[in-house]
Amino acid sequence: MGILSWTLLIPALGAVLMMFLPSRDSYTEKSSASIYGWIAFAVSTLTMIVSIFVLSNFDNSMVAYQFQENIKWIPQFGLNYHIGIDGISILLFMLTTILMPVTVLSSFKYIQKRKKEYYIWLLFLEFTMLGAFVALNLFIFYIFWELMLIPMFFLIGIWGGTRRIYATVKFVLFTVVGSLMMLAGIIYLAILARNTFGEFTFEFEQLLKLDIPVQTQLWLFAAFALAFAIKVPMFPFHTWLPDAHVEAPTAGSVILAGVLLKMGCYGFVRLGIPLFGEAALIAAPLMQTLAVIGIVYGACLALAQSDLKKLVAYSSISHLGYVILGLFALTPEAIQGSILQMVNHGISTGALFLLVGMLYERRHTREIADFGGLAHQLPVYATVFMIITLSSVALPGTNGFVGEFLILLGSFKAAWAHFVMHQEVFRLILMVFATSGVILGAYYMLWMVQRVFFGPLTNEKNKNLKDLSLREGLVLIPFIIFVFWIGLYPKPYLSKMEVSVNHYVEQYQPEALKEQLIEAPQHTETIEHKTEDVHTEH
Amino acid sequence: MINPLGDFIVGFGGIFTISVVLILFFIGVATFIFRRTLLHMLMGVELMLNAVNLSLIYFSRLHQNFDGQILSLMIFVVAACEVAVGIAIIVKLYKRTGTIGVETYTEERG
Amino acid sequence: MENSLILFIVLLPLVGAILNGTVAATNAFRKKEIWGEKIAGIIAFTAVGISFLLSLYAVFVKMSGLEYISCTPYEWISIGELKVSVTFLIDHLSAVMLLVVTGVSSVIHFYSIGYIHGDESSVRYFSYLNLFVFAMLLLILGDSMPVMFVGWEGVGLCSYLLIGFWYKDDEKAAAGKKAFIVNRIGDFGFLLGMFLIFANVGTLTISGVNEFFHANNSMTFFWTNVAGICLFIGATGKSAQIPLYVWLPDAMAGPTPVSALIHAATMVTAGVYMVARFHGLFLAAPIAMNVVLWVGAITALFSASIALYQNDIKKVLAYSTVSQLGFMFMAAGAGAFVIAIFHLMTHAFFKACLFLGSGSVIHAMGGEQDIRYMGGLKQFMPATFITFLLATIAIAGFPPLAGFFSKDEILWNVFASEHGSKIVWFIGAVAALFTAFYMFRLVYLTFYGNFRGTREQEHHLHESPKTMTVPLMILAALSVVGGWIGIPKLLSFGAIPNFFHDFVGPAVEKFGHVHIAHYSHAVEYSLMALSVAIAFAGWYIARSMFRDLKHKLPDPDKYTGLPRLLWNKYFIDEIYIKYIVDPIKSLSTNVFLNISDKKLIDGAANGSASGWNKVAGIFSKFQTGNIQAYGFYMIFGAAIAVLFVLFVF
Amino acid sequence: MNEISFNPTFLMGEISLIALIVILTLVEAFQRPIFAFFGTTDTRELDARNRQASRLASIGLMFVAVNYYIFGRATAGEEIILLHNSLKAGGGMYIGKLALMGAGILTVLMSSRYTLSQQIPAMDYYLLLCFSLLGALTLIAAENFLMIFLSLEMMSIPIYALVGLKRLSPRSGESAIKYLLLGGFSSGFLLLGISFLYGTTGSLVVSDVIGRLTFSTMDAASFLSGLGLIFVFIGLAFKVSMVPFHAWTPDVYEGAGTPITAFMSVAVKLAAFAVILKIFAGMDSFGEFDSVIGVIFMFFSLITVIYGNSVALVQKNVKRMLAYSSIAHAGYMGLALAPMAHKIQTVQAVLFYGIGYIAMNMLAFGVLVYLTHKDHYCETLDDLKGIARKAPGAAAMMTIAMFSLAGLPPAVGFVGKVQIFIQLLEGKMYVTAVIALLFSLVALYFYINVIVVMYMREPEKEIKEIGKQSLLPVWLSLALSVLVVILLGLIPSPLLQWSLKWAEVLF
Amino acid sequence: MDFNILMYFVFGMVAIAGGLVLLFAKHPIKGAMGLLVSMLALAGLYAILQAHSIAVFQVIIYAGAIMVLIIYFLMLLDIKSEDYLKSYAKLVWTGGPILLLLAIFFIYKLYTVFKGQPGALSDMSTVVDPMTVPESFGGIKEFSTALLTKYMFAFEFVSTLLFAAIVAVISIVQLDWRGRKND
Repeated sequence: MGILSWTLLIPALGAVLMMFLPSRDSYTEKSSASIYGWIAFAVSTLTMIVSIFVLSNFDNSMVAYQFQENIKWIPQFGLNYHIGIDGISILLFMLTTILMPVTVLSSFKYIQKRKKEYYIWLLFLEFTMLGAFVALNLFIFYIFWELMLIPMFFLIGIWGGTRRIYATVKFVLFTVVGSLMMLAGIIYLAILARNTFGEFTFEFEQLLKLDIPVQTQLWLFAAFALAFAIKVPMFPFHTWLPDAHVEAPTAGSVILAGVLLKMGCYGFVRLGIPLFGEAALIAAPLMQTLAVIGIVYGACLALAQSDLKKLVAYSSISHLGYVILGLFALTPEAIQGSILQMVNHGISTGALFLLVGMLYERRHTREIADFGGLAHQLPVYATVFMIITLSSVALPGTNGFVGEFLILLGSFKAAWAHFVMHQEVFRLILMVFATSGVILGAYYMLWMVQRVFFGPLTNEKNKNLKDLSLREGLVLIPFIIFVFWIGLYPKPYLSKMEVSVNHYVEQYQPEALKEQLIEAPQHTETIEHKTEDVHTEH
Repeated sequence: MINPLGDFIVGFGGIFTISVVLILFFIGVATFIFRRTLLHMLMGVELMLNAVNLSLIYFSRLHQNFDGQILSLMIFVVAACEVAVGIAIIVKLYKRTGTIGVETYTEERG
Repeated sequence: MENSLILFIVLLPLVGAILNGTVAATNAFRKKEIWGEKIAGIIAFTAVGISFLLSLYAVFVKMSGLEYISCTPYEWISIGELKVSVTFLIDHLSAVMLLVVTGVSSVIHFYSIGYIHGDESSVRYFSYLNLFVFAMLLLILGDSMPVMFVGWEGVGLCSYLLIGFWYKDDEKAAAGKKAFIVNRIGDFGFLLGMFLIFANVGTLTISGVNEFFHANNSMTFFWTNVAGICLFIGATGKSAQIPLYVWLPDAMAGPTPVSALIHAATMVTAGVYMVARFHGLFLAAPIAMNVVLWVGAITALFSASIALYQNDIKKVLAYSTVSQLGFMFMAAGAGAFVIAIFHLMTHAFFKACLFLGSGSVIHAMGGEQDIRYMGGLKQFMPATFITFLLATIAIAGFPPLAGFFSKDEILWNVFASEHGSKIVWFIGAVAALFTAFYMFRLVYLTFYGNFRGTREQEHHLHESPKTMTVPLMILAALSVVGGWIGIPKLLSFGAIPNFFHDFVGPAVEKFGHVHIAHYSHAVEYSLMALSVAIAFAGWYIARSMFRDLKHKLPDPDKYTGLPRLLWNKYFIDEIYIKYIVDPIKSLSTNVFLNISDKKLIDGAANGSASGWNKVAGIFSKFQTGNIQAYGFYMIFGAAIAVLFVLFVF
Repeated sequence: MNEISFNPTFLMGEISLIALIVILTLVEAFQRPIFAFFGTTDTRELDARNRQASRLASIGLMFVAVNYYIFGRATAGEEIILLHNSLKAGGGMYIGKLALMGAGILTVLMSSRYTLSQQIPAMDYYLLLCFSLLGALTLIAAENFLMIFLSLEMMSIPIYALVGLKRLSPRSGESAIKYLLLGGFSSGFLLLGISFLYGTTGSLVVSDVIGRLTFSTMDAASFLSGLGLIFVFIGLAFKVSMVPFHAWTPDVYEGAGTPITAFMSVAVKLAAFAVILKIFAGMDSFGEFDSVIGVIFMFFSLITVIYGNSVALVQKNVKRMLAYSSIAHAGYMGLALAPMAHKIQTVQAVLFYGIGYIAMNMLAFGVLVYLTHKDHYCETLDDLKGIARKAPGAAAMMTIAMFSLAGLPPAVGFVGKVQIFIQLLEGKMYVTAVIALLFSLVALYFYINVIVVMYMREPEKEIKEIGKQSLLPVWLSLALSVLVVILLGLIPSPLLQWSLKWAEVLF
Repeated sequence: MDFNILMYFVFGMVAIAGGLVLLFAKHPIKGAMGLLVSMLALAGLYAILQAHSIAVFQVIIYAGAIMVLIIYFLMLLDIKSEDYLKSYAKLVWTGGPILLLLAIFFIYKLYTVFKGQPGALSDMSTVVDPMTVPESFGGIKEFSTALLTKYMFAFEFVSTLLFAAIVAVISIVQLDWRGRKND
């Protein structure tokens, strides 16, 4: 069994083993038995260590999937346990494994009841998420995709806030609407594959060879896109997200924002565009429009929130709008930016949820109005919050900027190429609106910061709050490190995916756009030379 | 041997028979649906089965094999079994509630 | 041209910032000081000071004879054709900025040590201040647009942090936020411009861009101008031009040294610097140039007119800054980038001096900023008075102080340049008149006459400590002599070389040259005389009105007509809030949240769920429990099935 | 395919089952005298006798299954027609019979607890169960309409009584009479259909009938045989409870003892579906009539899916909810036939689904049985509130069952559903597929509602301890079914192959 | 007209009439009598159709045993004339017309189809000449032979079924349905 399988297996085994541990904490009463927490932490850390081996053995220069494992599973359906990883998925994969110990650690205090179950679900969730990122078989992907719901369903439903049941059921139902359509699409693809190759197959690489008529592609793309769009979530399928986030326990929110939402984007980049290239191109303006609406709309809604977590949740909608915008631009800059932005969003929004959760643990409220002037009382907390906020508003130098910048730049490039080709102004206008998101983003985040941290400390209850503890600090340090690391030196991240993305763009970029874009580099090279000349010493 | 009825049986008699079958069947159905006692309903079922028997025996005659007749014999037996079990249940129910009106037994609904 | 020296220049302030920042956070956390304001101040000042010295070394020693020196520590982003390396480049343009920034910064850092004395968060303050210098240096030295943008936003951030430095005051926090957001609006333009340029040019290095537009501009005329205007929107944000100037007056909520450093001397001039930096592009975009010119002119007049009626000492200076920035843009718009930069530099000197002076005054007044309650301060704080007065004379444009040379040249260039305009010249002249007037009004109201404040304030009046006055003196001196490096040939009759022009000129005229229309020297001289006259006129009116203030200044709330309009700053803030901010908020809450999100989308989702539940309820009514009904359903079903068959026949 | 008169190895399942019936009868008959002879009186107590009977029945049934497993395996290779076209045996039918026996064993296992707590006369109960199982076994093997009819009645008549056997509930009698009357009513339709088919083809053998039906010219014979097919469909649709022939289902499920409900919902459904497949999905197409049959299947299956899933939404009683869910599942299975592709894969899909459905539904009902004891009658959602606290294992199994029923991976329900949709999409019935998918979303809502209730709601009243009485067999049944649900979800290949073989037999 | 043919019609009509009595008679005993008449008439039809043994069984088993069972229990239950005997289910106002229309349409369709194809039934037949039939057809001997050879298994099976029914009846009769407390 390969190393990749081990990364899946360790959390799964951990969850199973924990199931057989004696249940030490009684069902409702608070108890300090956190042995489960430490076990979960150990397991997830082990996973992380193994995944770091994956990372260190990852060959940046290879286009093909690496660490492939291919075992026949259900031959009747052409269903193979086929996993592997490439530049597009490795970052998200790593994000998951790294986020997991952190979230486990962050739950120690928050979770006071039914601890064993909680950590079992958390580990199980890790298993499913990792599975979805490495799956190279559509069916496997779908299985993991659906499985992911179950732990999340329980995490929100049992350990959530007051309206947790509404939120969790809504979450499940919304997600399943899409995934059912995707299932239909997947099956249809397999049938097409059978008609073409003579046997059922769900292998990506086989399915990519299919020659699907455009009309069919559009339908299939719609089915897949619905699933992904709900998961992302894109406007107008986003309303489950705020509810789920608000009600979820902190760790749930972190995972939800950090990884689960990425699943939708990942779906687009891994499946939606490659499988239905032409349809994706036709739908690209629509998807980009929805993405831009999401950017602006999410930001506006975030502006209107009075609950911290909701605000962060809506900001997620806005941020993920950028990701989608970039993916459908189909330029290397934009796609790399999008993938990086997924990671960034996982880091910054994950950290924001953690921070809000920490505040909630202290005050048991998340109403912005209940706070004010916290900066004085919680200086370190405020500092960390500020750093993460800035990352969230994409301040240059933080991770958020690199992602957003690349996305916007790449998308604009594509939009410009379209403009030059067809005199199509629409995409340019879209880009203007998309870029305006940076204003609104700053507005709601900073306004929130102002209301929470600045001003006089008036509320009596806030006067005895304690600043971050060591454990909380440890939880947050990785986030801060990543914020600046990616912000200042993103090259290690970008280089991981460079080859893959270039190959990807090479394949799926429309010919016309490609021609339009190829002109530019040659053109710039001359410029480059000239500037070199200019620079010479006098 | 020539059967004098041959012509009639495969001609109008056949259509007549099928009509009788259908009419009896529908009467059975109507009894089942419209009469308000459990026993009437049971009898309605019997009438339906009888109608089927006629059909089977007619076709058995038409094809001149015994399959239909034997099936109809089996229907007799099954009908007997059903009636026996049915009446047992009805009697039990009657003993509990004192009525065989079908509307009594609508506690389970929704 | 690798030169890791530059790296030190840039990184030293960062190191200081991180050092102080960590300590500040720890201090606040442990409620116990590792080190206090003294050490923090020294660290901060040392970092910037060394940086300044290194800059001097780099500019005058390392760069002598070279067109530029640069240093590329690493490649930041590299995707396909997009290659953004972190390259610091000191050419003759950025050298000026570098010196101004590090120089003025060191002075102000020094001043801050005295100013911030006693504040509990002083360590944090120095950390921010250093961070600002770092960001500013990135902005100046970055050789590619993204790196420049890092600095561009970084200074915005620091401005935000420093304006809201006393965050416990809600208004100050709000002012900080406002600054950041308005800056963001500008950045939005900058970003768009950057994208547009990249999509066409394929590179983001500044020299590459300039070269492109200079040499083989394949962009259409229209889009070239659009790109220019986009970049200029960025500049209006950062440099507080119409329509994005509104943040700057509010930014005066910050500590005064901050106002001096960020909101007068350095950050706000970034826009001008940027326009100068992209002169290749702007020269190729005449309409954009015209926009720059006109916006600059209108801003200059507009904010000068507002400044006429302001009573807050810092607000007056703030509007004055806006106005002066307008002058710089006028110059830039007229194609006289050298002059713009020249004015930038001189303005940095005298405006920093003015601000620091006002800081000194405020310090003495115990926080009072309203000039109606000042007066007669000159006997209490002579050093401050003299330096303030010198700077005022400089800004008013009296020869031979720094302001005269730069402002006069601006007006001349606007008058004569092919991109210029006579009307703009006139506007500029009026603005200059206003400038002289309100500056002297400020001086007279503050330093002359009798003290109008409370007894208690009077009792506390004192000259500021040395740490504050020494920087004032330095800056005042610079305000006086700073202009002499750029004396126009015309004035010195060619005797003295125009150092500044010679130094900066090649850098900003590399990609095109703006033609100055040929007028006779007489015209030039007379215009010069006119501008001197204007300065005198301003001074005279102010003197006559405010020299010996007998009566109380009228209550601003009772103003009517034009004064009311000016006192209320043309109601621009109110208009913005009422027609832009409020609609967005109410749109978000009332339409997006309550209607579209809750009612439409969620309503549709929940409604279809509950609706279907109702349908299911109706369905379940069919399950009556009656056997006969069930039998009937079967018949009904059978009928349907049979009808399918019967209709075949 | 051989046609031989009689070969006991091919009927080993049925024969050993009859032997078990005989043994059980004898034990019941001579029990009292024997015990009286030894002077013990304890055994006359219902509890002790119940326990004894259930032990006997479960062990006996296991023996039957093992016996068939061993001997039947030899017959899996070939398929033959026995007893003058009465029965078909061998081939993949092996797996079908084993599945039914499995359902029987699970029922018997979980009954032990139930008969005790509900004071059901156990020996009669198990005897009837065995009879019904026998009927189900012969039903899937039946090769002519006579045997189909007889087996169907053999399967149903004991169930009529079994439904009424719940001593403590008067509703039980109501359910019984409902089921009996409507069952007779539907038999009428079935027989009318059979008689028409017989009339047009002159044979009762299914393959002959299907082979002789010609719809190429729409003449009187086609008319009659078309009606015949429809009526046969109606008769069978009643058994598998497709809307609108479903109406008995919830009422009867509610009134019957939970193990019986479980048995009914799976064994009857699978066996009846086997017959539907045999008649309608065979290799011989009905020519022009195919489209009509297809439309009928599509129409009824679709309204079944819609109705079942919708009404289940508003149920408070879990058994009723599962009844509606079982209606809906019948709809899904029926949908696979809508394209009328006459492909072996269609049959395979339905059979796989049916067998998987056995496991998952047995699991769901098993949990209800597990939670039901003398003082706590577990039927409604309120009864399940917070049950995860007292019985975490049972709650977990219920969760698995619900997810499987909802068709979430990796449980067997998912694989089944995928196959159904493969059939639908291959038949180019896109709209139908989408509607069916949407309603499986509706289904998800009420399935997860059960989980929500179990895990996330607080109980209204203190839940009493789960009684220890006869827990082991119930545990065994739960463990078996959960194992099957998960294993078939993860490794469905063997069952896929077997159901393919069975499908071959059905043709 | 042949007497047999006449009787065929008569028996058919009587069977229908008996059915109608069942449907309309107020008292169940009357209805049962109607059903009995119908069954006897059917027996006559069977006899004319040469299913002699079945005709006999019809009289013995159906009319004799089953109907007697039903009537016996009708008597046993001692049903007073109650509401539900006199009126019909409410469903009749909607169901009645639908059922009637369906039946009429059905039979009308039947006639039109068969009218369009006069020889349909003889075409349907699997024998060479359906008009002729051996005299021995339907005799007890041939019938028994078929039953005990070809349908031997069914015969045995149905005996098991009877056994099952006996068990079922016994188990039900032993029951007592007590009210549950929370019912």
